[in-house]
Formats: sequence, C-alpha cells, structure tokens
Amino acid sequence: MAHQISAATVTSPLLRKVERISGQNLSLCYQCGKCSATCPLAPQMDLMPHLVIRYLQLGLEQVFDAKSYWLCATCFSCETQCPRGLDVSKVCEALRTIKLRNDLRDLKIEKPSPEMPQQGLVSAFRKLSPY
Amino acid sequence: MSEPRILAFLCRWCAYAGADLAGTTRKHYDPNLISIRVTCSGRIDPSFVLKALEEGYDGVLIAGCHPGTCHYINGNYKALRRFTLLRKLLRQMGVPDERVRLEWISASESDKFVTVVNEMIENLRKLEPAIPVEPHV
Amino acid sequence: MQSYLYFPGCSLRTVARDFEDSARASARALGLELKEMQGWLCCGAVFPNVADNVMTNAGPNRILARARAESDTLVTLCAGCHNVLKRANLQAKRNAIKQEQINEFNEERYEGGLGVLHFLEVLRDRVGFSAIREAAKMPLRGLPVGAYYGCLLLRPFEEMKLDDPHRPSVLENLLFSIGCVPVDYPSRTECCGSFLGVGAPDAMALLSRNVVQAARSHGAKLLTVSCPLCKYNLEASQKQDPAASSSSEPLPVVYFTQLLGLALGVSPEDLRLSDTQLQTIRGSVKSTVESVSQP
Amino acid sequence: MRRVGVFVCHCGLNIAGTVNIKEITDAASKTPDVVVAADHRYLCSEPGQALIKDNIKQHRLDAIVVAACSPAMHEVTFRNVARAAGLNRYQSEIANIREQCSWVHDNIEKATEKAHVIIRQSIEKVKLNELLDPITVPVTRKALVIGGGIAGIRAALDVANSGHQVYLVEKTGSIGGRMAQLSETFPTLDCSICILGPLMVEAYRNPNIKILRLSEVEEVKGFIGNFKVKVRQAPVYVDETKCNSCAECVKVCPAEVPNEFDSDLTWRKAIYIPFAQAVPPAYVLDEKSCLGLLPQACGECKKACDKLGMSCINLDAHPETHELEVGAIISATGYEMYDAARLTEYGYGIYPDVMTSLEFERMLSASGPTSGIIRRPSDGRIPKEVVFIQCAGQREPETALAYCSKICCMYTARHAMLFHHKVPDGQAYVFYMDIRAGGKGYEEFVKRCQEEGGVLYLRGRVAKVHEEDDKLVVKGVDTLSGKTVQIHADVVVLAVGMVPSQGSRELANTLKASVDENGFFAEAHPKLRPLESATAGIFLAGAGQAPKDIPETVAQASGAASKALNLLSSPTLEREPTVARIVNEQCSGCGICVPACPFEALSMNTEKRIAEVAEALCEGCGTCVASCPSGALSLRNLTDTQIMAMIRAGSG
Repeated sequence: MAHQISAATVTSPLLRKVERISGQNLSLCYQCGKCSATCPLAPQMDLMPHLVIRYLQLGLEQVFDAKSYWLCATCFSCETQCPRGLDVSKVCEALRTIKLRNDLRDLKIEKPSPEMPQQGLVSAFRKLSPY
Repeated sequence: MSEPRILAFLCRWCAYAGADLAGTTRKHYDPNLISIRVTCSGRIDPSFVLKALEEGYDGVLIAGCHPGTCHYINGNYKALRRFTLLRKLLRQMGVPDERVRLEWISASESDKFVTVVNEMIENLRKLEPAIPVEPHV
Repeated sequence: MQSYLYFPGCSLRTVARDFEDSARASARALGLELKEMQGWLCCGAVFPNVADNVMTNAGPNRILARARAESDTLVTLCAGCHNVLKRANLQAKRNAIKQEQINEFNEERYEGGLGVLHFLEVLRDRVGFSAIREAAKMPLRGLPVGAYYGCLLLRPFEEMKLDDPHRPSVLENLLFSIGCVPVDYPSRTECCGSFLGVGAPDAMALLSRNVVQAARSHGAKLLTVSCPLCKYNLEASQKQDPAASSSSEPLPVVYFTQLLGLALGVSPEDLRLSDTQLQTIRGSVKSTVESVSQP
Repeated sequence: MRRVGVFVCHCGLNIAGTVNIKEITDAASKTPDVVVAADHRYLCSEPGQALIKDNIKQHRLDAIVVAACSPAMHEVTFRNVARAAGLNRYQSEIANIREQCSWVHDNIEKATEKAHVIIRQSIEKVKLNELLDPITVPVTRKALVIGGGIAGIRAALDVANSGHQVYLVEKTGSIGGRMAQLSETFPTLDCSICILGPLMVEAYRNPNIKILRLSEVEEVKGFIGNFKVKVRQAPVYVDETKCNSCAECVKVCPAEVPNEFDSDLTWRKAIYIPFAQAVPPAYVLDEKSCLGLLPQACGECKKACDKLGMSCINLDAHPETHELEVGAIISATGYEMYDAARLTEYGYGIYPDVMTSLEFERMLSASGPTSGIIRRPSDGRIPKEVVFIQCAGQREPETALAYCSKICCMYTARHAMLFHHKVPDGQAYVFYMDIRAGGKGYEEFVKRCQEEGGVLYLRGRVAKVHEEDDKLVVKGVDTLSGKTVQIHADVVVLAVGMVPSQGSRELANTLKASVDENGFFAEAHPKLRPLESATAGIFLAGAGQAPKDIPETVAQASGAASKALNLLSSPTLEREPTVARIVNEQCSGCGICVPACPFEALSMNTEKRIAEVAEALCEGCGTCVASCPSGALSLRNLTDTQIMAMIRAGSG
C-alpha cells in the first residue's frame, strides 16, 4: 500500500521526537548519501544511513524494523563527512534510545572474553541496554 | 497589562528590505513594532535610542547589515562601536539588556527579522513595564 | 622534571597495563612525569550521544572537577577516555544550561578551566618531535608500522580538533621521529567495530579484519594504536579469522608508547612487550637494515 | 504652517483587506497640518496619480504623504507625481502600510492602529523636508575595465565601439582569462580559443582600447562620473611593440618553472609567451623565476635578442604607475578554482592521478600539455576508467563551499563525452547529486553526453579516494539503489567550485564596492540591479559577481557596458541631493567626522578650522552626522529633528 503523505508527515511525532532526542535538524539532509558512502558498517546494514534519515523525514515507523541503528558503532565518520553538518550517529542513538526506553530489552551477551577491555563492556551496556 | 512596544531603526539596504521581504512572503509577526527607515545603521545616534525609551517605547531594535556587507563600507562597524558604549550607559541607567538590541539582518533574512521581533517582544513581556527614562538623568 | 596530571581509566588498570606502564616509562625517559590524579573513576566509556541525557555526563564531570582541583591540565592515554573527557570539557564551556543541570545532579561542581590533552598532543605540541628524535637513542630504523587511529582520537572532528580527520599525521610523525617507516594505508581512520565486539562480534570482525588486511597489504609488519578496545578488536578478529591462520602469522598490535619507549632505550620488560611483539620488531628492524646495507 | 495631503491606497485588498481604510483616512485628515486626506483603490494607476495631482492643485498642497507599498516600490513614482503637479519632488513621502503592516498582521484592529502610526510618522517627516534638487556633476566620458577575461573583453569592446575610450587592465601577461584555457565549450562544442581569439585581437586592434597588461588597480578616488584611478604596471621587460615572437630568448633561458596556464602540468621558462594566441602577442619575463635581474646575473635572453638586432628586452625596466581619469568602472575580475587539496578525503595533491576539472580541461585541449591526449599524470598511460566527482566541495556549508557553481554539471557531461570520444574503450562514471542543466540546449546536451558517451551516472557522493596497486579506489554510494559502491579508477576528476579571484576582496575595498559572504562582488539588487555594485558608477560583469557560464558572462558584460554607456552618454549626471550638510557656525572643528566618512567626503578647512563636506563625494549614509558632537552636521531630509519627530509620532 502506498504510504500516505500529508501535511502531518512533515511534523510527524516520530520525526519530532527523534529531532528532540538527537538534537539534530533532519530537514538539513538533502540525501547526498555521503554518510552511507563513508559508513564502515553500511555494507552490513539493511537500511543505508541516508535512508534512515529519509524514512524519518517521511515519518515512516518502519525505520524501527531495520537493524541499521543497532549496528551503528558511533564512529562519527558520517558526522565528519556530512556536508550539512548532520550527525547520523546521534540519530541512530536516538532511535536506540526510543526503543530501549519503551521496551526494556536485555542485552544478550555471549560469554565475553576475559581480555575484553572494560570500556568495551561499559560502552555496550550504555549503547545497547536500557541501563 | 498593555502590550510591550518596540521601535526599530532599520537600515534601508538590508534590514528594511528584509522586513519588506517578510511582507512579500506574508510572514506574520507581532504588530507592536514600528519602524523608522534610516540610510545606514551608522546614521543612528545613540540619543535616538534614549529618546525612544524616554517616549515610552519598551524596546528599541537596531538592525544593520552583516559585517563586511555595509552599503557604505563600514557604517555597521561604527554602529557596533556606538552600541557598545550605549550599552554601558544603559546598564548604568539600569536599563535591562533585553530592551535594546543590535542585530545584523540582511535583505534576504526575513525569517531572522521575524524571529528577532517576536523574540524581543516575548522577552519584553517578561520584564516589568518600562519606566520612561528621564531625559535629565 | 615537568609533571602532568594524568587520568588512567579502567582498561589501563586491568587488561591494558602495557599501555600505562609503557607510557609512564617513555614519559620518564623524556623527562616528564605523569602524576596520577586523585579520586578518579570510570569516565563512562562513551560520551552521551543524545541531547536529553544528563546522567551519563555525571562520571566525566566528576573527573574533570577533581582534576581541576589539582591542575589546569589533564593528560589522558586511552583514546576512548580522551574522547569522553575532551567532549565533556567542551560541553561545559559551550552549554551553560546543561552544565548547571549536570552540576546539580552531581552535587560536585565543574565550571571549566581545565585543558584536556591526549599524550600524543603532549608529545607533539609540548615536547616536539625533533626533541624526541634527538632523545631516541635506539631508533627503530626501517620498521614498517601501520599507524591505526580509529575513530575516537579524531572524531567528532569539530570537537576533538586533534588532527585532520581524513588524513591525520600525528602518529606518522611520531613514528618518523623514532626511525620507523609509517605505512600509508586507507583504513587507518576507519572503525574497528568498537563495542560491537560485545553484542555483534561478527560485524566487528569484518571491520577489524579490513583494517588488518589493508595495513598488511601495504607492507605493515605491525600495527600501533592508542586505544585498548581497538587493540582487543584487531587482535581478536585475527584469532577468529579462519582465512588468515593458514596464510600468515597474525599482525601484532602494540601501543605507540611501547614503540616510543623502545626507541628511547627503555627495557622491553618495563614496556611489557611480549616475546612475539619483540621478535617482530627486532626482526623487521634488523632485516631492513640488512637489506639496505646489502648492496 | 504646512499644507499636507495624505493619500491612502487600498492596493485592491492587499491593504484594504487588513487595514480599515476609512478609519485611517479620517484619522489622517484630523492630524494637524493635514489639509486633505483621500483614498483610492490603486494610487499607482493613472486615475490614482490624477487624484493626487488634482488634490495638490485644488488644495494648494505643499507636501504629500502616500500611504501605500514599500518606498522600494514606488517612491520615485510619487516623487514624479508631486513634481508634475508643481511641487518639489522631495516633498513627497511614503508610508509603508503594505509590506510592513497589512501583509504581516491579521488582526484588523491592530493593523489599522499601526497603519495610522506609520502615516503620522511620515506626516511629521515630510513637514520638515527641505526643498531639494538633484545635484548636477560633469562626467569624464571614458571607462575602465578591470580584468581581461571574456567578460572584460566583451565589455571593453562594447564601450569602445560606442566611441568611448576604454582602459582594459589585466593582471597577467595576456588577456583571454579562463576561457583561453578551455578546450571546447558546452553545449555547442565550439573550440574555446577559436571563438575567443578573434575577440582578443579585435580588442587589441581597437584604437579606443588601451590594454594595460601586468597591471593592477592600486587606488581609486573620486566618484561616479569622475573617478581618478592609479594603475600599477609591473616592469614590462619585453617591449610588445617590437617583439615578433621569434622565441630566441626562450631557447637560451635557463630557468624553468611550472606553467600556470597548463594548470602546472607542464613547464615554462622564466621568459615565456603566456600561450600561443596571447594578446598582446609578446613575451613576458617573470621576475620571480628569472635567475637574476637585481643584480643582473644572467641576461642570456637579452643577449640573444640583441644579437638579432631586435633589442626588445630591457632588463632595467621599472614598474610604472598610470594615472587614469574615467567616468565608469566595470569590474570583471573572474574566478579561480577552489583549492582541491583542502578536500582531504579525495587525496588531491597526494595521489597524482586525482586532478581538478581545470587540469583535465587542459589535458583535453589540443594545445594542452599532452596535445589533447588524455594521460595519467603519474605514468603517462592512457586511463581506461575515469571517475568524475561533481559538487566536490560544493553545496557543503559545513565542510567547504555552501553554493553551487552552476557550470559543473555541464562541463562534467562534456568531459565524460570527450573522454569517451578519445578513449572509446574507456568507461566514465559520474557521481552527481542533481543535474542542473537549465539553459538553452543544456538538458539536451547532457542527455546526448550520457547516451553517446555511455557514461554511468551514479546518484550520490564519494566518501574517500585511496590508492591501491596503481589504481585509485573510489568509495561512494548510489542512493538510488541504496548500495555503497566501489570503483577502481585510473583517474579521478574533481569538479571543484568557482571562487572569486585572489585579490577580489582587496579590489572591492579599493573600489569601495562590497562583496557578499562568499567574497563575490555584491550587486546593488539581486533582481533589479544585477549589473551594478552598490557604489554608483561601478558595474559588474562575469564570474567575479557570481559563478556563471560563458553565455551568461557575455550577456552580463554587454549589460554592464550598456549601463556604463548610459552614464557616459551625457556630459553631466544627476545625483541624489540627500547628502550631508554642515552649519559652519556650529562646527567646533574637532575633526571627528573626517575619519568617520568612508568616502573621504569630509575634510578640514585648515584656514577656517572647520569641517567641509564635498557634496559630490558624499553618498549620504549619515555616519558623520551621528558622530558629530556639536550637532553641526545634518543629513538632508533625514535630520535628527526629523527622526526625533518620527519617534514622538510613533509613541503617542
């Protein structure tokens, strides 16, 4: 079914919420794709970073079905390259945050290696769990 | 409580044209603003601002061209220098900073003009009504 | 002896003792003291990336407040901690409203006034590479090293401002000054996979292997890093790589401070260099010298 | 006691829809000194204007206020109406109740009240207006054109062909500019130098044009119609009137440096001809690369020339300053390319096979460094796979240039097609964001290039270029398929943007013209006065004003020339009389106003110990007035008294 576009699209609650939590203005994005071109994880993503932004611009809730924003490693390559000064990693973080705040899903960790530095574990908990 | 009122001194080359553009593009803003078209922000004598406050305006806006874009090369820099001194004087007189503002607004920045006016009125609403400045103080 | 207040961080006290010990030993050899700050705690590992988060700002701000009480400069080693502390410090300067919220939350005030430096910045801007060149009594001549920057040292660029985000040179210049031959390879600023090693190890491994392969194919005999997590990922991905084991030995990963220390004449034991690492280094230094002197 | 008439315009419903016309007209009629107030549906129409004229005569009005649209629209119209009815034209004022009232408010009561205040202000102002007449000044009927590119050449020819003398000042050794460097032009694929060359020669032969090569404008004094310009010409070591381009001097010159005309892809000697078709057709000695002028150490070129009995070379030449008097100035300073090395992700300057579009352009040119054969700079091999990156460092407000240079979509399509013509088994790829092909025949041209050239267009940007086994690996994205892509290319061409020529900002300062936020010359009005700078008598042409292509540049150059000719067509000109005035008795002679004036219109009369205003120089900004501590200075028809009256009128 076609996605219905209306005046409400540009002010969708989803878009507003993501903008508020991420602190990013998504209307800056003109879909040049440089974020996707530079993202080291893009080849493993089901929705390219620029499409994550596009879905949000159109208020498409299906953005949550993608695994892209869970794969974002916050490496800031996109932030460095974006010609319009957008930080997609913050948008991904906002999507994760919304998801985590809504359903307290637990991070499932296979037994971590004893050599794994603490910073890895702490980062993972901060990024991928609601705590 | 009566609405706060602003007097705006607008440079004809930039801010006045920006205000015109707000009209052409039908961007609405608070009606409690009256403007005076001046040749350049450098034309503005600090005494105009004092006079406006004395006459009971709640706020005065001075709007000129962005640095480096003055029609008369550097009138806006002179406005800035005079404004800096004026600010000191106003503070000594107890006039809050919100009442007098200097902004750079280009001929294409109608959005900025509208934002500045609305924001200024909003800020003035929060202040106590102005006590007219006594000319001899 | 010039002294700098220094923040170690959790990883350096556990799995990355080699980083801390080699850094402090190299610093001593250069006439610097890294003085551990009082009452440090975990920086939180990541800088809060969402606008409405106050709680994860608590840790770094407590650290900054306590460091400020001792000094006006704080030196860090781990790229992750450095990223968090530098950005928290910048936020304190730029966002007064947020800082007030954080200070209220913490009931411990930090109001700016501290400079957060990475040890690399100390070496580059305070000591100077020409001074290091002179102090390097045992230069590692001809050692082909892939400098691996990763993400957090350089980005977000506008906040970190440590080097050019696309073509950085600080590590290469350091390597030059101690006689190494830095290898230019394309993925030196690309991500190793970071914390994905915990939740999505396969995704991480693809990234890290890409870094290792690129460095290897451009002639690097070892990699040098400034972050324990990068080091772990680069090593772990090689151990798990079914393709690599048959073809070649794993590419060793060392901290830049270990190479620096070696060139400055610090003993390998004090630098906690493993036998394999040392063998690779000695082998490459030696072989290069030979190949040069042969004809 | 003044006799003021107030006229209120409905502007259809534009004003009448939000402002109660009857109420404000009634209120105006009750204002002191107002004799009559009337309204009309369209005051700017013939019947509307007649209404005003009739009232002026019938009520013997001595001033009018027109409450209508912005003064930017019809100030002149109603001044002329006043004049036609026998009033001094400066006894007319506009009350802007449309743009700054009816169009920006929706509350009728509030808007009406505000309109009334605006009208009161204008009444107070007009009551204090002086009777003024435009100032008449004589005109020097010659022009100066700065910049010898296609814009400057076209403008100079147009002015000269109308019988006026033109000085054409060119910074380099030859006129021709960027266009001389191009191979073919879009969309016709004309050989660039073939169509430019004849114009260059025409300019050289035109008796009304004096070309000053190796010259730069150093100082500009005066004002519209009467500029006094100092042009500094670097030492001309080779006499262009004697040199016959025999090239004997070049053979013996020992100094070699990169050739800027070939984008540094080839070498030239210290004594050289800028390019084959150079005009004036003479050699140039580059002081910086010459092995010894001061003290003379080499002199081989002179010896060779003297041996032939030519004696064109004078190694003792000195810089010269030309003092010119002109009435109009056309600035045609052109552009240069954005520094590609600043886009570190693309590796320009590190990988030799990453080049700019201008370098690729030179390579396509039959007279270029490779005689038109496309070769990789690194090894001279003919590239098979070429990646073109459009918008390189453009439309990037955060990272490079915020604007679009307008021509890159077109020349990139041309480059890709010409590459295909020259290397039929090659493949071109173009990364683009949008294809902007507005212009006559442009869209058709791009489509033709895409079809004939077999070019693969990829919609997206490139994140990184790096070298891998003598190939350039280009990592980008195709947003249409949603895939990241990687291309192993032989050459990467960056379509970097156009930036104002070096020194434009300084020249703008010298001309007292302004530049925009990107450093391009600012036009007086983006829509209605695109050929003029804000400073009277200074006109603009070409890419120095904004990025543009050749047809647009030529059109603007002819337009600027016609504006200049307009000015030169009459022996005198009129200027606005709303300038500064000084009351001698009040002047304390403090001299504060003198440096306050940006136009040097104020000076101290040392004998009388007071300041003086040169009305002809005064632009009427009023900065001096605000600086005067004794109130001796005033601005005609915008005096302090008038402003104070307007402040009071608004407050009550």
